[in-house]
Amino acid sequence: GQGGPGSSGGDFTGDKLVLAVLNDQSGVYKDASGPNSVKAVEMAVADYRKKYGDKAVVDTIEVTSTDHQNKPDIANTKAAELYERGGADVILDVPTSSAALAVATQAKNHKKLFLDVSAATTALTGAQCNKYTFQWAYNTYMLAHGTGTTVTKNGGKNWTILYPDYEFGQNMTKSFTAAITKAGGTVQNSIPTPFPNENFATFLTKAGSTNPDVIGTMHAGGDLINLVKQFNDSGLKEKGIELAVGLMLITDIHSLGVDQFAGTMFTDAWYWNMDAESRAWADRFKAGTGARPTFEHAGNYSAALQYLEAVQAAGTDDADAVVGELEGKKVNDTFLRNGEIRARDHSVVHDAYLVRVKKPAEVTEDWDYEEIVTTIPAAEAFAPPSGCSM
Amino acid sequence: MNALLQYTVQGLAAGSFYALAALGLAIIFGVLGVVNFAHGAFYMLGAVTAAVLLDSFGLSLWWSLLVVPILMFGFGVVVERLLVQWLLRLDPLYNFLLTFGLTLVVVELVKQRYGVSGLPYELPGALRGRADVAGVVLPYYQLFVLLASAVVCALVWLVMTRTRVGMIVRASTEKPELARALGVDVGRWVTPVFGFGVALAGLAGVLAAPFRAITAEMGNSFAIILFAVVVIGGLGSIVGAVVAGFLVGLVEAFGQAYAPTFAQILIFVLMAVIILVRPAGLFGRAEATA
Amino acid sequence: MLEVTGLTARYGQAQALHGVDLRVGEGEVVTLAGRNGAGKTTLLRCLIGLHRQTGGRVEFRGRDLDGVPAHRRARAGLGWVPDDRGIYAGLTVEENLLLPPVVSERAWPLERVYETFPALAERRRAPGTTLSGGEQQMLALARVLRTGARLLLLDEPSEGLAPVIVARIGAIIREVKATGAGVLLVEQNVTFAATVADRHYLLSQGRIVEGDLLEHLGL
Amino acid sequence: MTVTEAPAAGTDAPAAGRHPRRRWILLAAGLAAALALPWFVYPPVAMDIVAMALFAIALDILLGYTGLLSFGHAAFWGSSAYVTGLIATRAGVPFPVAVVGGAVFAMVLALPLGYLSVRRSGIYFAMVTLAFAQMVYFVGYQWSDLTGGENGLQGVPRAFFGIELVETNSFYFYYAALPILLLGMWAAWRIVHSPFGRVLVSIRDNSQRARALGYEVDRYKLVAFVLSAGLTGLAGGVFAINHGFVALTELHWSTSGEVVLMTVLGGIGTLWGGILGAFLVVMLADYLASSGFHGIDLVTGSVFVLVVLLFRRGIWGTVRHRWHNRR
Amino acid sequence: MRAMTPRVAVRTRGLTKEFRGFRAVDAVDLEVSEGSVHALVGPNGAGKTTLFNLLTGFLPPTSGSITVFDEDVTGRPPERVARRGVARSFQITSLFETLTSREHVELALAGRTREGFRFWRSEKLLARRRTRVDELLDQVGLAALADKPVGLLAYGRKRALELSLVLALEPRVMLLDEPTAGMGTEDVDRTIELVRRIATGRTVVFVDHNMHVVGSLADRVTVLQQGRVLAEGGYDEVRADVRVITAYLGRAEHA
Ligand SMILES: Nc1ncnc2c1ncn2[C@@H]1O[C@H](COP(=O)(O)OP(=O)(O)OP(=O)(O)O)[C@@H](O)[C@H]1O
Ligand SMILES: Nc1ncnc2c1ncn2[C@@H]1O[C@H](COP(=O)(O)OP(=O)(O)OP(=O)(O)O)[C@@H](O)[C@H]1O
Ligand SMILES: [Mg+2]
Ligand SMILES: [Mg+2]
Repeated sequence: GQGGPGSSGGDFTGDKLVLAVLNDQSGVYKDASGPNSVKAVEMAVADYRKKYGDKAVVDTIEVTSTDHQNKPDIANTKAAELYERGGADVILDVPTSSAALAVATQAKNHKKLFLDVSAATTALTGAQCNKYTFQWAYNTYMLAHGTGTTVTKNGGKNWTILYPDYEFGQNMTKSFTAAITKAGGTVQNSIPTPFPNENFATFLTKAGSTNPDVIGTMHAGGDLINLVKQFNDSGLKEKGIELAVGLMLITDIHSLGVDQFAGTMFTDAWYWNMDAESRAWADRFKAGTGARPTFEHAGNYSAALQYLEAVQAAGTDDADAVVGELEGKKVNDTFLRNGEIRARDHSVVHDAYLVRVKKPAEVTEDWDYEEIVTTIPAAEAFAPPSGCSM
Repeated sequence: MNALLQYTVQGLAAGSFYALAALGLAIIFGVLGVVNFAHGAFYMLGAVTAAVLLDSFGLSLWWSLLVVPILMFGFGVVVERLLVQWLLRLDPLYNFLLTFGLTLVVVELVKQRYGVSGLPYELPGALRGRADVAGVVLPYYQLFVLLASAVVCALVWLVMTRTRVGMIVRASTEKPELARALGVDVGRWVTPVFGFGVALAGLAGVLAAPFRAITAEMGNSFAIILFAVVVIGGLGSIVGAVVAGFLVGLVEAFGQAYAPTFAQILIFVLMAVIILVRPAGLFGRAEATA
Repeated sequence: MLEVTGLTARYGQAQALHGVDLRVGEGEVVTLAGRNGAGKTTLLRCLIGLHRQTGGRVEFRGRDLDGVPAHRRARAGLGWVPDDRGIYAGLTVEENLLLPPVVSERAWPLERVYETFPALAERRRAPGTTLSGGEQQMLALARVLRTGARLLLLDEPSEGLAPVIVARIGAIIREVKATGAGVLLVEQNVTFAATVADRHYLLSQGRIVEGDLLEHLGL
Repeated sequence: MTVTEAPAAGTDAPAAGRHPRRRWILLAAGLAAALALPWFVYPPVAMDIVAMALFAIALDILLGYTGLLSFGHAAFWGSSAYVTGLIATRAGVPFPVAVVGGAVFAMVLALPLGYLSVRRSGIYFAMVTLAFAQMVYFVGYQWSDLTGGENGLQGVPRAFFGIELVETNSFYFYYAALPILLLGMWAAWRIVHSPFGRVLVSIRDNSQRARALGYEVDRYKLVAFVLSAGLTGLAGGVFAINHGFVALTELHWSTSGEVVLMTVLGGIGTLWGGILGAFLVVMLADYLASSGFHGIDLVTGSVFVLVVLLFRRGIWGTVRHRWHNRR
Repeated sequence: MRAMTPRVAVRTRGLTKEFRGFRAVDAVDLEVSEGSVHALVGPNGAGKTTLFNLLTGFLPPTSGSITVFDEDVTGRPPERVARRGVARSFQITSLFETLTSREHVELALAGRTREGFRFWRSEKLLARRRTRVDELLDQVGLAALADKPVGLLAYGRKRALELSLVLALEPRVMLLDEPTAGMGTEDVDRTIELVRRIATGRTVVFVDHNMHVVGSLADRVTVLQQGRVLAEGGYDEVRADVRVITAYLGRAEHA
């Protein structure tokens, strides 16, 4: 369009802003982010429009969605295509570390923005960081540190860790071990399991044989559910052994039922019912999607919103200018509490929460599954920058 | 010593699922000459159906054990009539490919309808808990699974080898035209057998429901291991499928206990060795020469 | 018992049978001879219902068979011994025998089958296809005898058989004939055919041709 | 209950092209299409199409001409991709050299795997190759120091004698890599229309008889397997360079399934069918990813089912069959 | 024609084959002299085809040895035996359904060369021997059908092609399993003629139940029964043997 009142046409490539959500629309991460992440981004666009109205620097804002099918090679091609041909100014979301790392490389090559929300690898803000890539919501350090430290301090000194034998699991185990040891506990045993895996009975027997206080599991998705079901049936719980989970999403609890998880502790980046502001947003989200948001949905909302704010401030979609606006900015929004977009490594740090899964009796409404035990301040929740040189 | 016993029980319990499902796979192969790639998907459907029945109608596990195989039988009949039957007289590879395609479709549909994070399923009260025999923990449910699978396997074996039905069913597959010309109404048998094989996979799925993650993808790796099972046991051999099913369960349990990094590879190594040493599988008949 | 009039059949574009007329009466043994590729096997497959006829009429015991599926024809009393014998590898010898349903009171009991073919009795538990070629031929024949078929359709039953066995098969055919059943015998071994048959047909390029059989074959 | 040796191709795939003139016309048309492709299709996707086409053709040497369904060709595709990527990353040689290195590795890997697999035929062969490929997958998975495990091998460079246009622009890269793939296709064509190809067909039709004629069936199958793996490797290497990175997906059984789909969709035993199949499947995946329709497997799976049920000869095979029977 | 002391072309010593305890071939000592035509007869199931399978490497023997022109070939795979100049036809027709008769013969002619591995050459390489191919096809009356895929040929034609494939291998020893089975009288006589013609200078072992064929062709006859050699000798000699008459020929043939 020729730019309505308040628009400054020439500063936007193609006279428009394109926010591209690239994620898993059909595979295992579909529920956790998937189509509803697109909805969240659209909410951010609407909120931006409402806030600035005529003063918005850009008229036409498009949100596109692309399915990477959880395949990093497709993510890679699609990212390049989005930047080159799709006119994408920013790519958002991108679950699965392998896909996210591939997209980060494309962002660097194309000098366009990439705000990752759903991938956990610390490599994005470590060895493979770059000027155009930001990690918005969480990482393996945050997950491990929160749970490992707090549970140990609460008396779970002796740990056995079960982890899926691939990079995510190995990283998580390292981070957990460090956190536990630092908090005064010990990890007696860490047992790798194949990935994916259905049958954990043997591993649980092994894990239980040393009578730990806590069994920590670093599994995710289907593997996690398998493990929890079999843990509950193994009799270890009755022996007084607790289960701590490395990475869990509210959709996991929803699908397996609260009673299977009741009492389990894990670290969450955000919870929809944690305060009035979150709840208000979650209600709007539910009105649009019929579901409650995961932290990844909220993270996408936040990332899109802050990106638009930065564009507004810069008055252009030029990537370098927008990066300049984002770097070092302190933010508070629905998702980010005490947030800071760290300039050194582009890690977005914010408060995190150690939560406990409610008992069935405590659940008062649908999706009301979590109870916040401790708020971990932003400064502690994330590791200081390391290994990143841009 | 206790650990050994413990692993053995766990291996056999895990093997129960393989044995049941592989039995269905072997019967379908034996009778229709079809290597059913979709068997893992049918196993998944069994579990998903049980979960949906529980959620929507409050149908307990006990009822599901009866109802789901019947539903799966019906589903198998539809699949056979609609798809598989057209390829029966052709190279078995065509049905392998057909069922591969079917797998993609079924898994995707379940994903679209029920999401990907899985469905909840509760163990009935009667089967909760466990016996502790001299330090070996025997969860009731694992024992139940083991027993159920053993009984079903034995029954099926008797039917296939000792009854006229079993005989007709074998003949109908090998040379369907000839069987018709000899007065056997082939069409009447092939379909129910396929349905029956599918029902067995479904039954394995129901048994797995309280024990495993119920997701659209739950059958994928399961299917590949099933192939290993039937190759080890001998394609089309009913005894072979069952024995190999339990054997693979044991290998898995002990592999996980003593060489976790290689646990997955171990099953395929076993399969490779079998192929070299006894190409037709433990209980398979050798391919005819000349 | 069997009336075939103007039967035609084709393989794709190629016509294999050009209007065959043929008749087999009760208790009659009729030979169908002809060179390789004349269409003999095709004719039998049309009769049993495995190959679709494109024209003409097949009547068995007064009933038009057009559109009747193969297994019904077998139950009506047509007993087929295919040229490749059609023995099941997945069934034991005995199961091969027991597979087809009994269709009339003429059916041979199992004991009688084993008496007549002791080689089969000996190997009753062995998989069908581990028998030698000749043994398989006997098994195929024994199998239709056990059903008590009213009309036997034999596709070159003497092929590959030892003379002593061929002679025995001749005797069995005569025995079948004596019970009132008919036999349509496709045969190249004219010497053998001559010892059992009441009448001969000669098939040449999909047609029944007139004339003396032996003369035609240059004997 | 015995496993038949019968070919997947059925009985109507002719031994070889019997129409030399039409063959040349087709070749010219195909070449023109390959040259024009990146003008119409996003160049990296165009490159994928051609690489996948060679992959499908390589598979067809086994499936269509030898009667062996390999359900584990991802092992060669993926391992060559990794080796190519590693050579390119660590040695910094021009990419064609890396690609050839990957292909050679695929052939070396195919030797032991093929030696074991060709002992079985029919449906067994499919399952055995699937299992071996799964082993290779797990090795790739565990050996993350080398392969990057889940994260894949990132940042594979596109060195090409310092010619910057090729190294940074995927349009020009397409033309730099195309000759490698065309060469591979030509090799496949040569192979199936050679005396060796004729022996393969005879093995497909009746391996016992081929032995009685003096042909060492297993050795022929092995050579076919290794050649097929080599061509697959060539394609996988180019694919890796094209994407600038290698993912575990390349080793996954779904990749094996995908290439089988391409071959079957296009038409088993036709070579041209593989090209057509690759074009359709890649374009479809590409289109669906941004169409807002989520459930690519739904489409892929349905296509599989429909093709196997209705066009067993595949698109190319059906057209050719009609053409032959026209008179 | 024959040399004074003919060499032994095929010799077996104590050759035995068991199938799960069942002895199909039982300690057979067989000697076939070079250049002779040797018939193998016997009741069904006597072990003739099994013996062929042993001689050609399609089955490994349980015990005993096989030599071809004094070279031990026991346990060698079929293609190796074939390369030693031993060729066979199959009792049950066994061809390449999608190839034409011409392509069959071309393949057979190339079987002893290494041409089959030349994946870098055009298949026209195989068509070089056109005259030889035509000659071979003509011999068995298939010239007119040379370019038809054999899947479409009638049974008798396929049998004829089997024979021409054996001929194409130019074997020193030919093993023919029931070469006339399923043929009409005319074709039988033609086949007898053909075999006689090609037998010159070659060693032939064949199985046939047609005594007419055996009588016309065989220099020597070995009668097998239940896996053992029952009798051996010239045709008339064997024919008159009482044991052979009772076990095999029966009264009908005797008359
Ligand atoms: N499946 C087929 N497709 C095409 N043509 C066929 C097929 N089967 C047979 N034919 C043709 O039909 C004709 C008759 O064949 P048929 O098998 O009935 O002959 P036959 O008299 O039984 O010969 P034989 O004595 O060799 O068994 C032959 O020309 C043959 O080539
Ligand atoms: N693979 C096998 N497994 C088990 N038994 C076998 C096998 N092959 C052959 N036999 C048995 O060995 C015996 C000899 O069989 P063979 O085929 O050699 O007989 P033959 O002399 O060729 O008979 P015919 O003249 O009927 O063809 C038969 O009793 C047969 O059942
Ligand atoms: Mg015939
Ligand atoms: Mg024989």
